Amino acid sequence: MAIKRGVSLYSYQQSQFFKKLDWKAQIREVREGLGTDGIEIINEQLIRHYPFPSEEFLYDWRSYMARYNMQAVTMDVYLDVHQFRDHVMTHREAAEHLKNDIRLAAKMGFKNIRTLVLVPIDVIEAALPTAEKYNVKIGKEIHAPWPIKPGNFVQPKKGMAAGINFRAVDEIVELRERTGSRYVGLVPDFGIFQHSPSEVAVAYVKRHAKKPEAVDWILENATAYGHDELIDAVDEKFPDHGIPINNIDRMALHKPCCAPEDLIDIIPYIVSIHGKFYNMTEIPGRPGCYEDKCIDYETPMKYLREQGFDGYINSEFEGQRDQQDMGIEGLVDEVEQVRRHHEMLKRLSG
Amino acid sequence: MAIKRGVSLYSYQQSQFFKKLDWKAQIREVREGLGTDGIEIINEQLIRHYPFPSEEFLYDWRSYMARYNMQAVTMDVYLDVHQFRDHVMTHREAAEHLKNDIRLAAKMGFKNIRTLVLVPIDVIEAALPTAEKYNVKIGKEIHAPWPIKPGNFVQPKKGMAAGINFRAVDEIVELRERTGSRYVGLVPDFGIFQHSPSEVAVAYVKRHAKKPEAVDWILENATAYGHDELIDAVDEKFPDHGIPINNIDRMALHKPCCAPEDLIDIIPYIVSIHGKFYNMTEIPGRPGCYEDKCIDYETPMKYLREQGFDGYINSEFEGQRDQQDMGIEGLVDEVEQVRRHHEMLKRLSG
Amino acid sequence: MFDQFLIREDSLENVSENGRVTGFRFAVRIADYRGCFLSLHNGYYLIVDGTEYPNELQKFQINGKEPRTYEELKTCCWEHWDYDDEGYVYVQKDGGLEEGMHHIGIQQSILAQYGYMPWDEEWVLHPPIPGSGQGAGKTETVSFFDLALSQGGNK
Amino acid sequence: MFDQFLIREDSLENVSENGRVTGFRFAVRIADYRGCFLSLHNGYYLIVDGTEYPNELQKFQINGKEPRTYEELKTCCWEHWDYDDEGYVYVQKDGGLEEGMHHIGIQQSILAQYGYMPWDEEWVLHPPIPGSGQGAGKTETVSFFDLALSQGGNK
Ligand SMILES: [Mn+2]
Ligand SMILES: [Mn+2]
Repeated sequence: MAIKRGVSLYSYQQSQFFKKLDWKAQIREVREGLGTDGIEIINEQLIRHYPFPSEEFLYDWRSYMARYNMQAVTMDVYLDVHQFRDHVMTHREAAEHLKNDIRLAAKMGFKNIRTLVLVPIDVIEAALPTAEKYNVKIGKEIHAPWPIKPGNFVQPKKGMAAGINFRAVDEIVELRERTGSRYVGLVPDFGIFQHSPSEVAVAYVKRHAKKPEAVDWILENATAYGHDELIDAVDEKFPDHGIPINNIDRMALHKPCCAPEDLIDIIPYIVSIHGKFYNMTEIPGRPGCYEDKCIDYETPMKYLREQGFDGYINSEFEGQRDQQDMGIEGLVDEVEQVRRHHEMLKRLSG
Repeated sequence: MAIKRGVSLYSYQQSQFFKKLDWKAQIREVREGLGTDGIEIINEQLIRHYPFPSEEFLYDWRSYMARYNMQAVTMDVYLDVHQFRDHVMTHREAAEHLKNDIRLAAKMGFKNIRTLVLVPIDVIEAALPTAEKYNVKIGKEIHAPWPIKPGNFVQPKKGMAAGINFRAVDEIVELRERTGSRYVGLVPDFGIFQHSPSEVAVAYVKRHAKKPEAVDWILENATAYGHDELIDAVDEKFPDHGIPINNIDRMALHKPCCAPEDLIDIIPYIVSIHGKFYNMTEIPGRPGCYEDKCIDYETPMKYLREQGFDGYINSEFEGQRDQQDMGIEGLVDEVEQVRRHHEMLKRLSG
Repeated sequence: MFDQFLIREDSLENVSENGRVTGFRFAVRIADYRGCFLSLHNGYYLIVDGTEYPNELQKFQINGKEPRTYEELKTCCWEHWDYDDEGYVYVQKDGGLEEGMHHIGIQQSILAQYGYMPWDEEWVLHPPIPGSGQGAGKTETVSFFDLALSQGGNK
Repeated sequence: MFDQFLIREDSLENVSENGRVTGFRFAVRIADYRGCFLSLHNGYYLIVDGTEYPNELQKFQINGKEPRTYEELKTCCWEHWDYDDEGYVYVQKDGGLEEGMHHIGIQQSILAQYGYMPWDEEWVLHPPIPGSGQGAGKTETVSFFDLALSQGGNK
């Protein structure tokens, strides 16, 4: 038993957009290009006429997955609370949405679904009997900047980070212990071990900054400020800088939100893992070996190996988005990036 | 508890083709003309828009079956390995196909599906959990010339018979014993007790033979040759005879592929039985009593009675095909043929 | 099976596009007892008044869609030709057929099977040519019909 | 994301009703990686040759249906704009656009979220106005295109 490799087809979003690879070609690439079998999908992105696919689509999916002997590992599901527009979706409605996704996942042969970290715990609890009935586990994503162990984190009040519930992981563990159910768990995303902004993100934000020196200032001074204070400082030092909050957040990143050893305690709860990455480059002096310079994979992978984790790590390439402003010629090759990522995963799994 | 009677609607294929009887009229005939309740169907033949019937069709089916208090005994399913055309269907794809048929059978209230004898055992094993989940048994057909007990059968190399796996029955029994599952079994077809060509087949092949004397020669001399040798001998004696291999095979038949007593050991595994026949004629000196002169029903039925078999024998009339070359007036009356068959079944069941 | 009933006898007629007669068509049933996935329909051996019309000159219409080539049908792996339904064979022939009777020989090719057979891989690479003896489904021979052109006769 | 590829560059054309040119249209993709429920599509900030065209002058066409207003789309809670699909933005402008090049700035508004956020109730009462900075989904900025009118130019 060893760590298994898979791919979230999220990684090929750009190839899908430009109609270079449809989902069948993506699955073939995982089997033939990467020599592995794990498949994760974004429900809406792949399922034609989501949330009401035809029987033909579902049969075609199962049959094609069978043809290449693939494993439907995890289906990523969402929570758009404004779907009804005339009111904010209630938690009970959100639970119905989740249940519908669970049934859909079961029809497609998925073992797990991934819910977003912002999904309230009572919504997950309400859907848990459905998960049991359909034999589909619910894994809540641990996505940066959510910590595994909150410690003395301070709740930000600005940007996406304002929505953070730092007790998300504890709540899942408590729900699991209280109900005794093995159908609720966690999906850690390697983004929690990102320690600095990716070079592709820095380049993107600079290309679009009215005052690129503001970006340099953030990169140099972020360590000295708290989250909300930094935003105020940038506004003060570079009035009219025009950098969106979420890009300030990305540039300010200077330490991972989780320590690698935090993984150890939650390994029993892991449903599957997101192998988030932005840019795989060759390791200097080691031809054919690749790394993402802004994310620590080595240490967390060591713990996973040592603890005998034998689930899937599914590549989640996200670097394409920061390179789409440079024209068709500037687009990154997703297939190559994922192949490099799997070189690393294979090397660090052994 | 006694032997039960039913009809495979395969028997009414010609009436359906000419739009004399739709499936509802066929079911009425089984209830009102034959006074019984067992229904077997060919999935593709009956299910509108197979394999994706509408909810309306499925409801209509269940409702109509309920109206006449019928039993959905067995659904016959197929394996077209060229469905995808760009490759031969893999065994895993074949298993997905079988699973889909199982779910469809369950939706229509069928207790069993019949798979073809050429379906590999690993395909059946892969679908077995689905069979258990949906409470539908998988019965593999024992179709001539497959033997129940292979003994010293010689593998033919020509024609359909070249595809024969003589261990088909043993494999099913082994799978059942190994898994302990009651959801896999057998569907013997009375064609295994056919001892000579049907008179309607002989007449058909003669009508179409360039050299009818070649047919007579086969009928007289088949006992003296093995399968492949006979084909060579016909080619040599009657060059350019133009009789297709499968018709040579039909004319060469001179002993049943199974002995009636071979049934005894497999009775516990029988899911349902095909009452194959070609031509029911009145028994000389017994007005109102019918027989098929080329198939032994008496002895196998005696064993089934003695052993307390209480499942369904479903009529499977196949003689229409050899009488469709004589124009509309020459078509045989399927309804009458099946009624005669049920006279015999009733008489031999008591 | 059903060989004599494969073509509906009053269905033979010429076909026009943009006011020009471009061929003919006739209605057919499937010569099998169960229908088939459309991908398995491999065309017809077709000889009319002594002239053969290969699959390249044919199209097949079914399920209320436009006539499709057999190359197109190959990809219709999930669409079914239901046993009850009539299809139309369209044949390209500039000017169509002449008024009056026509002698038509036909054999349907359906790559239906009951499981794996020794020739499976060969059929993927080289599907049988209709009329060659292989892949004829349940129509063992070429069937002949004498049919009157019901409309659009080329005078 | 996909900002530079949001509008298909050869798609800008005038639109006629009953023989009168009533506006123009262009083809768009969703600037997100997953598509969205149609009810979440909240319009476009749109500026063409210096003139802003607010949502009231726009309609959106998708899924083979007639162009719909954003008020109509609001109620399409169960219909999905699939990620793979192209939609058309229709813009009312008597006489349409003139022949030649046009400078178009656009920002798509999709009220997609990943869960509950502090502004949820506010968005029900007062949905963000496209271009105002909020509710822009994954298009962070206004993207600019120089496009030639491909047909129907107003001379
Ligand atoms: Mn992730
Ligand atoms: Mn049978």
